[in-house]
Amino acid sequence: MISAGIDLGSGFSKAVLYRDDGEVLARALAKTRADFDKGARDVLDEALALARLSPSDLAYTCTTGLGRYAVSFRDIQVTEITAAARGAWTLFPKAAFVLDVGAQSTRAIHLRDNGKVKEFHTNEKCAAGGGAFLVRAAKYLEVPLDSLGKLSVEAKGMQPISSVCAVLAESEIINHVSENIPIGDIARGMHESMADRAVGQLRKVGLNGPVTLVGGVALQSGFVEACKRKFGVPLLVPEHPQFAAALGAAVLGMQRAKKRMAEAAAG
Amino acid sequence: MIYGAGVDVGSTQTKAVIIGSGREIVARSLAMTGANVSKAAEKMFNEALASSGLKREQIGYVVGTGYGRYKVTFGDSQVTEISCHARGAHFMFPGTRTVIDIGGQDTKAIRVGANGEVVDFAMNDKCAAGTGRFLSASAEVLDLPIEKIGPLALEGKDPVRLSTVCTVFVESDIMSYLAQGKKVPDILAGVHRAIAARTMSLLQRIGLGPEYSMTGGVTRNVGMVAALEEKLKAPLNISADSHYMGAIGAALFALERAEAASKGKCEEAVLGGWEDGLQENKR
Amino acid sequence: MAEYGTAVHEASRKAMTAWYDRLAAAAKTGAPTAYLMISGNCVEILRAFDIEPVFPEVNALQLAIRKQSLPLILKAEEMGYSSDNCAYVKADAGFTFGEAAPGGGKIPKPTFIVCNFVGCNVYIKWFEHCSEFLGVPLTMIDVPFVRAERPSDGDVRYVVAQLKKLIADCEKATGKKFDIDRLREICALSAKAEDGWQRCKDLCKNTPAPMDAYFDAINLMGPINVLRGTQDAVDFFDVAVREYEALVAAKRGPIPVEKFRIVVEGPPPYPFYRQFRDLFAAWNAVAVQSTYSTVGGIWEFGFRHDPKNPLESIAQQMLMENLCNRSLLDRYKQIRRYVEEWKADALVIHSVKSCRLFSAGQGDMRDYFANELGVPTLLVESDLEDPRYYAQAMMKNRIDAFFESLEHRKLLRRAQ
Amino acid sequence: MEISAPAVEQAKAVVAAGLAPALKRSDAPSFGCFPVYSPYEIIRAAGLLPVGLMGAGASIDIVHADARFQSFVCSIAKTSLELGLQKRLVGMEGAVFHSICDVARNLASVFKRNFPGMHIEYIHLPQNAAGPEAEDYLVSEYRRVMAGLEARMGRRIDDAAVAAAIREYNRPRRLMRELYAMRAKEPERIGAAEMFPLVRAGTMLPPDEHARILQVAKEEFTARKPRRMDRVKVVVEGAFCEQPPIGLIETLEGAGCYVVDDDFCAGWRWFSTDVPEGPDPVRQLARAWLERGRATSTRFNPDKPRHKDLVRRVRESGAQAVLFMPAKFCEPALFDYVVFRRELEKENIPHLMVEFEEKMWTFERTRGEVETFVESLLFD
Ligand SMILES: Nc1ncnc2c1ncn2[C@@H]1O[C@H](COP(=O)(O)OP(=O)(O)O)[C@@H](O)[C@H]1O
Ligand SMILES: Nc1ncnc2c1ncn2[C@@H]1O[C@H](COP(=O)(O)OP(=O)(O)O)[C@@H](O)[C@H]1O
Ligand code: SF4
Ligand code: SF4
Ligand code: SF4
Repeated sequence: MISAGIDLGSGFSKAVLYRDDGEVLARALAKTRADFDKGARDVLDEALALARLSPSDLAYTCTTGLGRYAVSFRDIQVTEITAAARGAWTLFPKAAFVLDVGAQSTRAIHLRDNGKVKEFHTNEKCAAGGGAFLVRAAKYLEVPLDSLGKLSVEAKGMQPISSVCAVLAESEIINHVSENIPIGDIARGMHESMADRAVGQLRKVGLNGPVTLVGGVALQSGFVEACKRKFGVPLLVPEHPQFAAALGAAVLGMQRAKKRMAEAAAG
Repeated sequence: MIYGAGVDVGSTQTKAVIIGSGREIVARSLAMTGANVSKAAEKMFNEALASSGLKREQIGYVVGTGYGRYKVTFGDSQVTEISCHARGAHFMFPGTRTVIDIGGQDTKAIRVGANGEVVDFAMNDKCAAGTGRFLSASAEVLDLPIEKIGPLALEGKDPVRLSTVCTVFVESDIMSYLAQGKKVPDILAGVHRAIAARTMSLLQRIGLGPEYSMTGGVTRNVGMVAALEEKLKAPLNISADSHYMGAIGAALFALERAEAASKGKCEEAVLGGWEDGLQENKR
Repeated sequence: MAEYGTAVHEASRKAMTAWYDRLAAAAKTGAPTAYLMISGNCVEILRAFDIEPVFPEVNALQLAIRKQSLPLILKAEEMGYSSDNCAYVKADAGFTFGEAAPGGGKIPKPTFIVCNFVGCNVYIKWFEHCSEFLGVPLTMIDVPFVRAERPSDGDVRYVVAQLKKLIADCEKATGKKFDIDRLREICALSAKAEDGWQRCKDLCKNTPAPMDAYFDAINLMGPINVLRGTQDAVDFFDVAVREYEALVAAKRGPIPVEKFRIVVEGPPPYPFYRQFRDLFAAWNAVAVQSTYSTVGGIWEFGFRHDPKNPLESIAQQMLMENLCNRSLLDRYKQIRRYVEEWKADALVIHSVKSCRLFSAGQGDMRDYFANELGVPTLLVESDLEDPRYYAQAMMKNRIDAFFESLEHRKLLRRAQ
Repeated sequence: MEISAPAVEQAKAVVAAGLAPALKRSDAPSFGCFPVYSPYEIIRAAGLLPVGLMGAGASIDIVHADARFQSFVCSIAKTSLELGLQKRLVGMEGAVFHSICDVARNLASVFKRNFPGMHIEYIHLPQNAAGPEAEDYLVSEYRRVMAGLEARMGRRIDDAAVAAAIREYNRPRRLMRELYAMRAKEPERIGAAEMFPLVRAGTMLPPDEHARILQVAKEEFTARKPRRMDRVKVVVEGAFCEQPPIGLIETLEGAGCYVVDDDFCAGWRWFSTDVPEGPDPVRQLARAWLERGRATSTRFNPDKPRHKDLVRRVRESGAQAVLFMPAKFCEPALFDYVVFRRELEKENIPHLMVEFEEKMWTFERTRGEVETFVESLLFD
C-alpha cells in the first residue's frame, strides 16, 4: 500500500510517496505557487513519475501546510505542526523535540513518547527568524542560496545582526557588505541570530533533550552548526530535512488508510 | 554663482541634487543604493556633477541626508531626512503644512510651519510593515514590476482585506488570496488601502492640516497617491521632483551654508544657514 | 571645585552600597527583610521594626544598567512570561526564580512580602508570583487610586486600617512591639531628606541648571526612595544641596553650555543609559525636570511626612504624593507646571513598552502638549529593561530631527 | 421586545447592531461600562441603561486612536476610544472604568479629556478582601458613584431603586447560569458561538429584554435532539475583558472543540449566585462583590487563588483541556498564564495558549494551532 504526503509550504511545495513497509519511494519539490491545487497536483505527479507510479496506485493522500485545505483531491489534511512532528518522530523516534524552520515560520515542538504533540510554539506575529530572510540575503550577498551554509561554517569571524525585522535586517546586511565585512562572517551572524531565536522558542516548550532539526533551513550547515553551539543538547538532522512534514503527512495518511481497510474488512 | 548639493542616501534609492543660487535645480540623479552605500552616494553625486557640467570645486557645500547620511564621507555635514523633506516640500509647495514621506523602509508624517520649519513629526521605522518595501514585496509575489502595481490597484473594484501588514507574511497572505481566486487588481487595491490606513494613523499623530505634500519614491505610485487622497479627502501636492525631495531639501541647506560662508559668516550649527535664508526672505 | 557632580555621585554610591551590604549580611544571618515596591512606599513602618527593605525594582534597574537583563528576561519568557509583559518583572523573575540561590546569595529571600499596590496593577502580579514561587507570605496594601481632586476620608481610613495590619504582621515577624515614637523619629528624618530633595529640584530652575533632573536624578532617587527615614539619607541630601548650590553660584551645569531646557517624561532606557544621554548632550540639552524622578514620591510641591500624624501622613503619601497613583490628567498638570515653572523649551516623552502604567496613552499626552498647548514635544519609544527594543540609529534620527526643528524655531523667533 | 426569530439569531442581530440602537433608546439614556465589572444595579437605579463599552471589533477602522495609544496596547482600549473620537458614542451619558489594569485606568483619563461632555467615573474596587474595612470602603465607593450620578441626572437614587435593579438583574443572571450549566453537561446542545451572542446581547439590552431572549433560548435548547461528536471538551480562559470575534469562536468549534466553560463577558456574569435581596441593598452589592464574585485575573483575592479556581472549573465541567485565550497585549491575562500553566502542568491538564484580537477577521493561524492541539489529543 502506498500513501502520499503533500506539504504546501509558504516557500516550497513538497511531495513524498511512502510504502507501508516504511520505505520512501520518491520525493519531489517545487516552488509554491498561488494555485495550490494545481501546484500540489504537479509536485505529486513529479513524485509519481519518479517512482513510476500512477495516481490510482495511491491508497491515501494527506496534505499539510499553508494550502492544505485547497487541495481538492486530498483524503484528509493535518496541520504542519502535527505533520512535522510525525515526520521527525518517524525518522528519530528517540528525540522529544523538533525544530522546524521553514520560509516564514519557525516551530518548536515538544513530543510525547508516542510521537504526539505535547506542546508547541510558533512565531505568529512577525516573520523575523524565518528562512525567507536567508533567501533575500543570499540575493544581496550575491551568492547562491545553497552556498550560505558553507560560507558561514568556514567563516573566521562573526558579524552580529541586530535588527529583529527580517526586512530591516537586509539593509543592515547591505551596510555590512559595504563595510567590506566578509560575506562568511555576515552569513554566520545571520545563522547565529536565527539560532538564537530558535533556541528561545525551544526553551519555551521546555527544551531538555535531543532535537530533530527539520525544514528547509536545516539544509544550511551554518545554521545547523550555530544550533549545535547554542542548544546544548544533541542535534539530529535527517538526510532530507525539507521533506519531514511531507513524510509525516504520508505516515499519518498511511495510518488512516490502514484503519479504513480494517474497518472495511470488519464491516 | 554659488551651488549647493544634497545627497539623499535612502535605504532603497540614492538621490543627488544640485541647486544654484537662483534656487533652480541644475542637476538630479537617482539609482538603487545597492550594497555599497558610500560608493552609491559618491556615484550619484558625480553623476549629478556630470549632468550639470560643473566641477567639484564649484560646489560650495554638500549636505548628506537619508538613512545612510553618515556614509556621505565627501559631504560637509549631515541633516536628518525629516528636516530635508520638510524643507524641500516647503520650497516646492510653499503652502505645505503636512508632508507625507513614504520611502523604502520608513514612513514619515511631518507638520511644517509657515516658514518651512518642522513643528512636529512622527515616523514608523522599527518594522517594515506599511512601507515602500511592503509595496515592492507585494509586487514581487505577484511577479509584477513595481511601476505596474499602482495603475493595476486603481482598477480594483472590490479590495481585499489583508490579514497582516508584515512585509514578510504579506507574501503568503497574497498567495492565499490568489488561491481563493481573488483578482490581482483587487488584491493590489487591498495592499494600497492597508498602507494608506497605516499612514493615516501616523498622520493623526501630528494633527492633520492642508496643504498636503507627498514626497519619496512612493509618489511615483499612482495607486498609493489615489488611496491616500481618498482617505485624506484632499489632494496631494506632487511633482516629478517629489521623489527627490529629501535631496532637494539637503541641497537647499547646502546652498544656504555655502552662501553664508561666502559672506564670511561663521558657521555655528548645522542649520546655521537658516538665518540667512530668513533674512533673504524678508528682503 | 572638583569635577562636575562627583561628590553627589560618590555619596549616593556609598549610601546605597551600605544598604546592599546590609542586605548581603541579612542574607547570611536571616535578619528580617521584606519586599517592597518603590512607588509611594511605606518604608518608614518597616524601619520602625528594623526590617531592611528589599526592592525588586531596584534589582531590575541594576541588572538593566549593567547590561545583564536580557538573558534573565529570556529565562522568564521560558517560564511562560509573554514578550508583552513588563520586563522589570521578567528580569527580576529570571534573577530570583531562576537561580538556585536567589540573588546570587547577596539578596536575601524576604521574611515576608509587602505589596504596596500604589497605582501599578503589575505590582500585584509581580508580588503574587514572588509569594507563590518563593513560598513567602504576602501582605497586601490596597491603595485606592486617586479618582477625585483629593483622596476621600474613606480612602485614608482604608489605607490606615491596612497599615495597622501591616504593623501587626511586622510585630509577628520580628517579635518586637510597635513603638509609635520611633516611627515619629523616622518620619522626621524622612521629612528632612524630603526638604533636601525639594531644594535640589528647585535649584534646577536656575540657568544653567546645576544637574540633569532626569539623568542625574537617579543619584537622588536611591536615597529618597530606598533610604528614606535614615540619617544616611539626610546626610546624602546635605552633600547634594551643597554641591548643587555651589554649581549654581559658579553658573555651571552638567554640560558646558546649556542650550535647550527640556522636561522628560517616562523612565530611561536603562540598558542604554549612557548612549541615550549622549544623544541629548550632543545638542546641549539638559533636563530641568522629569516625572520619572517622582515615581516614588513628589516632594518638590511641598508634601512632607508628618511626625505628628505618622500613619495618616504615610497613607497620604501613598495615596496622593507620588506619580504612580495619580491619573494621567494629574500627570499632565504636573508636567505643565514643570514646563512653565522650570522654563523648559520642550517636552520629551520616552515611551517604554514594558510599562503601561507610564506609557499607555502617552500619545494623548503628546496630543495635549503639542497640539493643545503648543509645547514642542518629541515622543520616542524603546524600553526601560529589555535591550531588544532600543535602536540607536533610529533614536538618534528622531532626536536629531527634533532638535534641528527646535533650533530652527529658535532662529525664527530671534529673527522676528 | 418581541422574539420573532430563533433566540440565537435575535441575539446575534443585537450584537451585530452594536451600541447604536442602545444609544438611540428613548426610555433611558445609556451609560458605558468598561469591562470587567461595574455595579450595573446602581447605574440602572439612576434611570440609566448600563451598556458594555467593550470595543468595536472589526466594525471600525482605527484612524485616530492609534495616535493616542501605542502599538503595544490592547485593541479594546483603542477601539473604545475610536468610537468616541469618531463621534459614535454621542448619546452616551457617561462611562465607568475600574481598576483592572493600567491601560483601562489611563483610558479613563483619556476619555475624560477628550469627551468633556461625558460623565466619566473611575471605581477603585478593593484588591484586598481581607477584613471588614474592605466592605466599608466599597460601600463608600458605591455611595460616591451614586452621588456623582445623582448630580449628573438631577435625581435622587434611593435604596428602593437599587433593590429593584438588583431584582431586575438577578433574572438574566440566573438564566445565564442555567444555560452555562446545561452546556457544561451537554455541550452538543449549545454551541459556543451561540452562547456567546446570547450573553453579549445582555451588554446592550435592558435586563428584562435580555431575560426574555434567554428564556426563549433555554426552551429552544431544551427541545433540541443533538448528536455528540468526537471533539475535545475545553474550558476557555483569559478573554475576560476584550472579547473575541464570533468567527474565532466558530473556528474553535470547527477545529474540533466543545467549549464547556468560558470567561467571556465575565463582568456580566460576575456573581456565582443571585445578589441577595435583603435590606441595605448597596451593602448587599458590596458584600456580593467581595464574597460571591468571580475569580478573574483583574482581581486579587488570596482566599480564592485563580489558578485553583481554574482547575476546579475544569474538573467540574468535565473538560479535557484548557484553551488559554488572552487578548493580545493584555497584561493581567498574560501574567496569570505563568501561574496557570504551572498549575495545569501539575494537574496534568493539557493546555494551549492562543492570543486573539477583537479586530481580527482571519483565523487561519488560530485554526492551525487549535487543530494541531486537537489532533494531538484525538488522533490515533
Ligand atoms: N537548497 C537550499 N539550500 C539552503 N537553504 C535552502 C535550500 N532550499 C531552501 N532553503 C531554505 O529553506 C527555506 C524553505 O524551507 P521550507 O521548509 O521548504 O519552508 P516552507 O515549508 O515554509 O515552504 C527557504 O526559505 C531557504 O531559507
Ligand atoms: N517607478 C516607481 N513606481 C512605483 N513605485 C516606485 C517607483 N520607484 C520607487 N518606487 C517606490 O519607492 C520606494 C523607494 O522610495 P525612496 O523614497 O527612494 O526610499 P528611500 O529613500 O528609503 O530609499 C520603493 O520601495 C518603491 O515602493
Ligand atoms: S518587524 Fe519585519 S518581519 Fe516583523 S512584522 Fe514587521 S515587517 Fe514583518
Ligand atoms: S509596569 Fe511600570 S511601574 Fe509597573 S512594575 Fe513594570 S515598570 Fe514598574
Ligand atoms: S484587554 Fe486586558 S489590558 Fe486591555 S483593557 Fe482589558 S484587561 Fe486591560
